[in-house]
Amino acid sequence: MSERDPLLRAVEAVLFASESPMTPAAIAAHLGGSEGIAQALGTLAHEYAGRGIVLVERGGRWHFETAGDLAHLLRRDRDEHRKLSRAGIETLAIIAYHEPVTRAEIEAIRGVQISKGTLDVLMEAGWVRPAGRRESPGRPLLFATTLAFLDHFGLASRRDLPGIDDLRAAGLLDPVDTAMLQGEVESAGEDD
Amino acid sequence: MSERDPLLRAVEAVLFASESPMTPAAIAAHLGGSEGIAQALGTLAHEYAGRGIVLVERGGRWHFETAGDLAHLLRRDRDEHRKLSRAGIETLAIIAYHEPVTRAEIEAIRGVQISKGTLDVLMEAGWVRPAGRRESPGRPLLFATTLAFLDHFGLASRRDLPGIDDLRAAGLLDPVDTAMLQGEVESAGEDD
Amino acid sequence: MLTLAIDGWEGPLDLLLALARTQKVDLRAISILELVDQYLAFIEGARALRLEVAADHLVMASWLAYLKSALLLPRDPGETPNPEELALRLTLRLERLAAMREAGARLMARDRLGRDVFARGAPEGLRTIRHLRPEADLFDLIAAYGRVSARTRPALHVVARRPVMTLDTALARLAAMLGGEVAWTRIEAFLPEGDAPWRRSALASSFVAALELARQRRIELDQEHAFAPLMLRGARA
Repeated sequence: MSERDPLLRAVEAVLFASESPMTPAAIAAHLGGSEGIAQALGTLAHEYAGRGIVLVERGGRWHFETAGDLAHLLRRDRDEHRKLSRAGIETLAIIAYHEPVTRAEIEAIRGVQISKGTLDVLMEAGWVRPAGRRESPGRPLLFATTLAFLDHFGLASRRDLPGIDDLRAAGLLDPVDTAMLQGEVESAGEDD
Repeated sequence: MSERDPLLRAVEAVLFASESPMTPAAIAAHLGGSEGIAQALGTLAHEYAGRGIVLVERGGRWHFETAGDLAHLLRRDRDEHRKLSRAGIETLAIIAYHEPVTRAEIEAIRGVQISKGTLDVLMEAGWVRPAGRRESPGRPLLFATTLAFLDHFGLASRRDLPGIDDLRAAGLLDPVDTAMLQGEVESAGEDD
Repeated sequence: MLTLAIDGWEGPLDLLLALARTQKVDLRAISILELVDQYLAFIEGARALRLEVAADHLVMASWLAYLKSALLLPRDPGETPNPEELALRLTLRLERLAAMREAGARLMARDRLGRDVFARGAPEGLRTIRHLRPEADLFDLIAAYGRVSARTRPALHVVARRPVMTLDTALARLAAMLGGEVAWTRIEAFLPEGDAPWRRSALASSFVAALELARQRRIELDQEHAFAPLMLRGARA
């Protein structure tokens, strides 16, 4: 390769060496200047498309990763994360599609109480975080997803969540009616 | 990017994800076949030459690394300006007026112990240097100021430092600052 | 009839959704009346087999029985919420649960970082090296030395000079001034002009001098009571 743009080389090198995804601002701080970085990221993403390594943006932060279609060559089964329970998967989906949500709202949607462990597992995985409190009676805690959630599931942003636009259009992501459920959930047993 | 050779993509991805350099045989084991791997490595090494990332071979094992001429980007230096602590400036003043002095002498003059960090900060700033050892029991280390110290404080030589009589005339020896003295008693023993 | 154990369900909504699926895939097209019957029959079946039926399933059963009767009986037009609306809300809840269940499955099936796609295995890492740049100027330096010196040098105590009238001076003054004086006069009248400290010293010295002169019988002293003015006059020859 002849004469390559020094900025492209520099952004490439920094992202490659970094142990975690980087915002353009973090890259700029490292290179001592922000000029042209956004453009360089776009150029690099385009250059790497189709290679074995691709440059992706997740929640405003960029990193290199292996191409998804090569998963069969790389998949590591031996140290797969603790398999998430059905309750865990549903709870994660409900938080991601409705965030921020309270625990009562999650329970209203699932029609059953969630065990303390379910949210703990999601928070321990780094996918869910407490996100303040709702200003309503009791000031219940709110939950939302994290940047690590976007990273892990390969989402550029929450707008990338599969089918989120259709679900919203169908009214299925409207505010949850918790009142109707009170009686049902009250005495419900544990779920996972 | 158009149709890229699947083998190039696979080798690229495997090397990228690997935690340590890989021999062609190890790559072949991962890909389920060794045909063309040596050639693919050569092609990739050629492709990446001149980029911010290069593919290199060391002792028969291959890995990606940041281009050597960009290594300086991986570390970023940042100056942090901070007012020198009271312990720091007092220690520096004592060294300047009495050099060469031992740490025990500095403490005797200050009337308060100094932490190791205090001398470290002064040496890191380039204002103080070790200046041999005193030929007395224990051969304690001596400290003195540097040329950089004279530069920074705008002194032609240490003789330019105002003498005790000058300080007294300037009111700098008046023990009138009772608030300050109280502070001294409270924090006695600790200094920065 | 489904033959799964009652405790295999994650709550009544989960069971209802499974029953609805046996009717139709499109949840909006299911028959609520039929669903109610399916659910009630399932619960009955479980009780007939003497299985433990969780309380929330029973609560749901009674709510569904109420809904069914409301849907079938002639309606009171003023009743709110009307049974059709309740049925619709139930359908929406089933739809939402189904949607979230499917969304969860789609999330899990994505290429996941650390399972399907991988970040670089051995990144060099980026380091930020901080250099401390302490700030201080010459004044800080010499002021600090002054402070240290002031704190630790042996203190030199100097007693300030104060204006004092010695006893000898007072004796001489008082003797001269009272030489021919025969009227009683307050001691203050014999003090010199001057500032307050000087006059205070003169008063003290003159008082002692007056006592000495009285002892020598050269003057007389008189005071009517404690703290009354001290009166002086020359002794009668």
